[in-house]
Amino acid sequence: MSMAVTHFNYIAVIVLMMIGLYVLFATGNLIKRMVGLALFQTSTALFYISLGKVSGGTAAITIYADSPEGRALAATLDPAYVDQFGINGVVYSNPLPHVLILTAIVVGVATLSVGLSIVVRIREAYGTVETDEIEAVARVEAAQSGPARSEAGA
Amino acid sequence: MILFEAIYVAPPALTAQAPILVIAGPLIGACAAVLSPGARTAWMISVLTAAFTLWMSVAVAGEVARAGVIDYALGGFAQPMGIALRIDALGATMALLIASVGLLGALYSGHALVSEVKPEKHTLFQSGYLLCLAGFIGLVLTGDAFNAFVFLEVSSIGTYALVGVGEARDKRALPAAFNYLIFGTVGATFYVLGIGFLYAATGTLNMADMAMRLATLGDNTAAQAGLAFVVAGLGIKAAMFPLHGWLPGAYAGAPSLVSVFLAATATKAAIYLIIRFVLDVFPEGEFGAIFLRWILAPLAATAVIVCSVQAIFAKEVRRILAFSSVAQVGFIMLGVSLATAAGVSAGVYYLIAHALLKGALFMAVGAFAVSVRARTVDDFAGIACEAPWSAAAFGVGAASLAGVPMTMGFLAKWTLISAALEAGAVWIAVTLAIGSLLTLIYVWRMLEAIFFRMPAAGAERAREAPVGVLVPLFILAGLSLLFGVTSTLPASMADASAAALTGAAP
Amino acid sequence: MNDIALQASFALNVALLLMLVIVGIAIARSRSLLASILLLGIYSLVSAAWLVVMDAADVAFTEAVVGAGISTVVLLGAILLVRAGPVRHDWRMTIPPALLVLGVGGLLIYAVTGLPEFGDPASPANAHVGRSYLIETPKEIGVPNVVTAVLSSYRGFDTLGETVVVFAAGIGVALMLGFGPRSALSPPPVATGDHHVVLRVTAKLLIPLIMLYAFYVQFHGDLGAGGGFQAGVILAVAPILHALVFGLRETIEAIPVHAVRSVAALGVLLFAGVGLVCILNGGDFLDYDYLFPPSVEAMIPPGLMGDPDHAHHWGQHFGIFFIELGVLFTVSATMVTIFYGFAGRAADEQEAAS
Amino acid sequence: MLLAAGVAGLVLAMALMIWRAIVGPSQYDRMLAANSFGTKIVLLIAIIGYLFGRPAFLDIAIVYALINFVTTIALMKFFRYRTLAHRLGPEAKDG
Amino acid sequence: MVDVLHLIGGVLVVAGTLLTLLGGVGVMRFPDVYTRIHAASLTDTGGATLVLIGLGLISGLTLETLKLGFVWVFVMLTTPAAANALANAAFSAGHTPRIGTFQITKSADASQAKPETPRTASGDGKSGAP
Repeated sequence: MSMAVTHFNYIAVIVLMMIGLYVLFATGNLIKRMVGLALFQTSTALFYISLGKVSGGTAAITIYADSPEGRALAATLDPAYVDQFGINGVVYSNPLPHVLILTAIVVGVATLSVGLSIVVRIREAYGTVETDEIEAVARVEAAQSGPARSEAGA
Repeated sequence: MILFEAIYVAPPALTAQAPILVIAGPLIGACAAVLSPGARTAWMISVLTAAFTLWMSVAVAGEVARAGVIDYALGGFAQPMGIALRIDALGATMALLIASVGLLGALYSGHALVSEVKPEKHTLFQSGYLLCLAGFIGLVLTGDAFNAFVFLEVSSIGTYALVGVGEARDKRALPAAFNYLIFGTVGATFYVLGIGFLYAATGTLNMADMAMRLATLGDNTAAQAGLAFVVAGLGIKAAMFPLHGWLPGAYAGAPSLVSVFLAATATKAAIYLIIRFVLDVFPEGEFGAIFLRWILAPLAATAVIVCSVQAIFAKEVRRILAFSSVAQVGFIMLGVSLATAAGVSAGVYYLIAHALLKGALFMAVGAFAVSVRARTVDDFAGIACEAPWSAAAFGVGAASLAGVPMTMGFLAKWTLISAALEAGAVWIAVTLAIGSLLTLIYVWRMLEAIFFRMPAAGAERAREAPVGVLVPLFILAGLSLLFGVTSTLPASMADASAAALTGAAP
Repeated sequence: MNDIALQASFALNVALLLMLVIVGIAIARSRSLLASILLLGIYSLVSAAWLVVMDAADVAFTEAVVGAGISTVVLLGAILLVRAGPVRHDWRMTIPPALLVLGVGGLLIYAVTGLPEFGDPASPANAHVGRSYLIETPKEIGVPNVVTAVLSSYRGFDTLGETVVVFAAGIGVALMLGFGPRSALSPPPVATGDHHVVLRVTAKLLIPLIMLYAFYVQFHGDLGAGGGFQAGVILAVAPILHALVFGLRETIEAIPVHAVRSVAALGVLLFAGVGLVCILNGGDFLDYDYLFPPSVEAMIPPGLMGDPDHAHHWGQHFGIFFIELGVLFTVSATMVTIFYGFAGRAADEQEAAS
Repeated sequence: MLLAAGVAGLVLAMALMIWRAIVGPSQYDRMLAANSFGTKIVLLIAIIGYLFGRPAFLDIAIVYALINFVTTIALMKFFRYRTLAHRLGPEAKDG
Repeated sequence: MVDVLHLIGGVLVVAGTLLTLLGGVGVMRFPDVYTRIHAASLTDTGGATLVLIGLGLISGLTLETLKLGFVWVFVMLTTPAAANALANAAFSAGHTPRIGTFQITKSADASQAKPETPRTASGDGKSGAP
């Protein structure tokens, strides 16, 4: 099969990452940039999850092969396949990427909230959240204030 | 390293658990700081915790000196199933360095914070500081690639806000903190992505296991790109040229305690992880060699030249120091990129030297700031008359940065250049020499203003900083001098680190 | 699973990923911040459905509570405080990022050519450590949900770090937004004009149900999808809903700011404390097999908790129980802290310059 | 088979909602689309659970049904009062 | 017997999804925000009811049925409340319902040309993020 089919997930995830990065760097609006950052982080999560999928697998919550659920799951998978890759008669997807991504999602929301709180403070200090306007304000103020210590007594 | 065995006595039961206590200690301290009733208590908790952390990291260093490598299985699970701390000489050295600066910073914060941060924020601030300390130490001790990401974030998330708190003094701290957050998070996400590819190629997250499996893997595009992403991501965190855009603003805007701690440890911890991946995890071979010689080394050389020049033209003292940091990261990476035992040892030695002297410089700038609002070089004119002790410490740090003989910086530059010549990399040696000359220029600019000019007429008078600030400042500056005279301790640690990484005899 | 399910799984995978790409592009093109946020919410919903298709039930759970819930509320709070106009696009600004993105994309494609094909059960990622967890968990941990077992036992140290990250975020938001005259303490006015009976009644009905459900997710986490983090966010949703409907001041009166911060710290302390207790009983940090001293373990009748052979599974069960409780405390308290920070901040009344 | 057809129908309906969310034209249309999208995801996850033989996924559907409400209230307050801190409704208690 | 229940359940699920799909078409085609809310909220609750009853028939009497019941309760509580809040917000922001102020033929034309709400309250900048 061609790569576009067998690696479809990875390619789609790459496109998402590129969109996220683009949003992050192509806009001067700080909140939009946080949105881009969130997109980028989420797409990394999707990449990990794609790595851990096993075809014909099921969620890694143990079920018994001789339960109705287990029988139904194993019914049309090739028995040899189940023997080779299953555990006690059931094929599971890989739990490790799930664990890692749980952590990464948490990190993502932590970053988002801290970043937004800084944005709010920037708005309070500068009156804007556009990068170029912030820079303009900073330039104007730097020109006005001059060297701090030498001017202080004058 | 033998030294530690001589000076250190602790109950063996505690020593056995020291690797985890050095991380868990500051974590618990951070919670206690949030629960504490007032600023004073929080500060005391901070100092006690940092002291405990230093004690434990000395224990770890002693144990590593004795046993070579410590493996500490968290949760009692065997590697690679469980997460393990894996501490070799380099990790122990880094932990010791970070814990030392952590304690000095905590001492320093007793007075310095009062003038910079509102008192009601102190409990949270100290808590964030301790989390940051725990994060960096965890980062250098862990043997698990994903766990390193978690600690990278533990150290970062709090730091972003800590940098932003500097807005009370200079509101440019806020955009700087935001930039830091964006770059830092992109860096961390690149790191995770790289780990993802390495995991896809090897099926493991344990660094030792990963190294073993990579060695048998042969050419694999996923693993190669994985390494590239890991190094790029950590390069952002380490402010490697050209990924250093966040650093000058962040260092210039942050409260001085945060500047001191970040300058001395943040980039260094990331460099540690780069060294770990490039030299330890990734197998020696064509790809690694090309990566070092054709990507890392030229970028580092560019950093040395370009950022030194930027430092020369910068106006504010903190920005000069920040650009200088980026240039010095270039020095370290040039040493590492030689990939010889001497080169790596020189790089690690330089890293230690730079951490100590840059910590001292930022602390001295903070000491001036206790009494006076000074930003630019002109503001610092003649400050030596008004605050002679702080200025003296600044002078020592600056001398070490410039590489004046009898300082640690001189030895660091010397070993670095001789390692480059020994490895036959003449262009690296030449770059290092040019970089040193450029360093001399911007250091001289600052020293000239501080020591040889009179304050501007009518300028606000500076006062000498209180003793609580001077003591940690003198310890840091004194270490630069002490190790400039007898460099056995840092040199032996650097050699042991290089030996652990390159497999050569120490 | 039958043939139709397999085909449906693949078709859904493709369809949902395409939806994600479309929504992603729409976010990139959108000029309105609010529209971006709404689309981000939809993005999160779609990705959660996709996660279910990928068998990542726990992750889908987390994405559900985080992406669709907390993130959206926090983003809304932020744009209320920021009051920005429409996002400006300057095409000249877009060329360098586009080049950067293309470079990164190229490197990623290069990397992907070396990956085993999607769903391969024999790929290194799925065959090495990942498979060992599936085999060992029933023997070593004795918990049906392998994700929970890995999360809280094998990689419990990661989870401690994750909890600390959340805690640090709470500290960061509190440092930024929790102080000064604009922070939560001045009383916000009452919304007048209509009674909102429908919302008030619904909220009154839902708040206890939400809390009940949070505890279900918490204590059911080792049997099915769920755990401390998800439960923590759900638990935090209850006060958030209360504040949204009955007023932030009323909520802060009931749950004071300092109490919330302390609970967050206590959660991390509980987690780390479990680790230290294991050390005191002679094990390594977070080795739950040593959670109880041998004298206590000797009293456990064999066969308790359905484990005839391994009395020490008892330690694992309780270790997981306690650390998940710590996670619950920290996460729920931190989420409330973050909400207090954003919702309690008084907005700047003057409009943005543009 | 029937469940698969149900999934297909839902995916189509979701696509229509995405279209509405992208096109707008007003923010209320987007909000409506997001909210209705949430309900459809609840149903999708519920059906997927049965289709793949793991009905335990229903827990996730329940969470969505709960969280969706909170988001919508937050949005509503966003539009009407420009703040999240207001108390909704009778002024009796303290004015 | 079980098969019959499964069949009926499946048919109900399909019927429910068709109803939501129909609602989706309504949301796409209707001229203003109120009619779209109407279309979406009614079909969502109706569709959800059918789907959940169908799934209940398939699962038989287990814990899952109880959970389905919970999902139903929550959907029935939240969707109408959310629709109410949404319409309330739109109305108080000055959106006038289209039917009544415009002739039906005219609005039909307008909706075919471009689904746009009245000038007073449309536009991203004004109503969305001032």
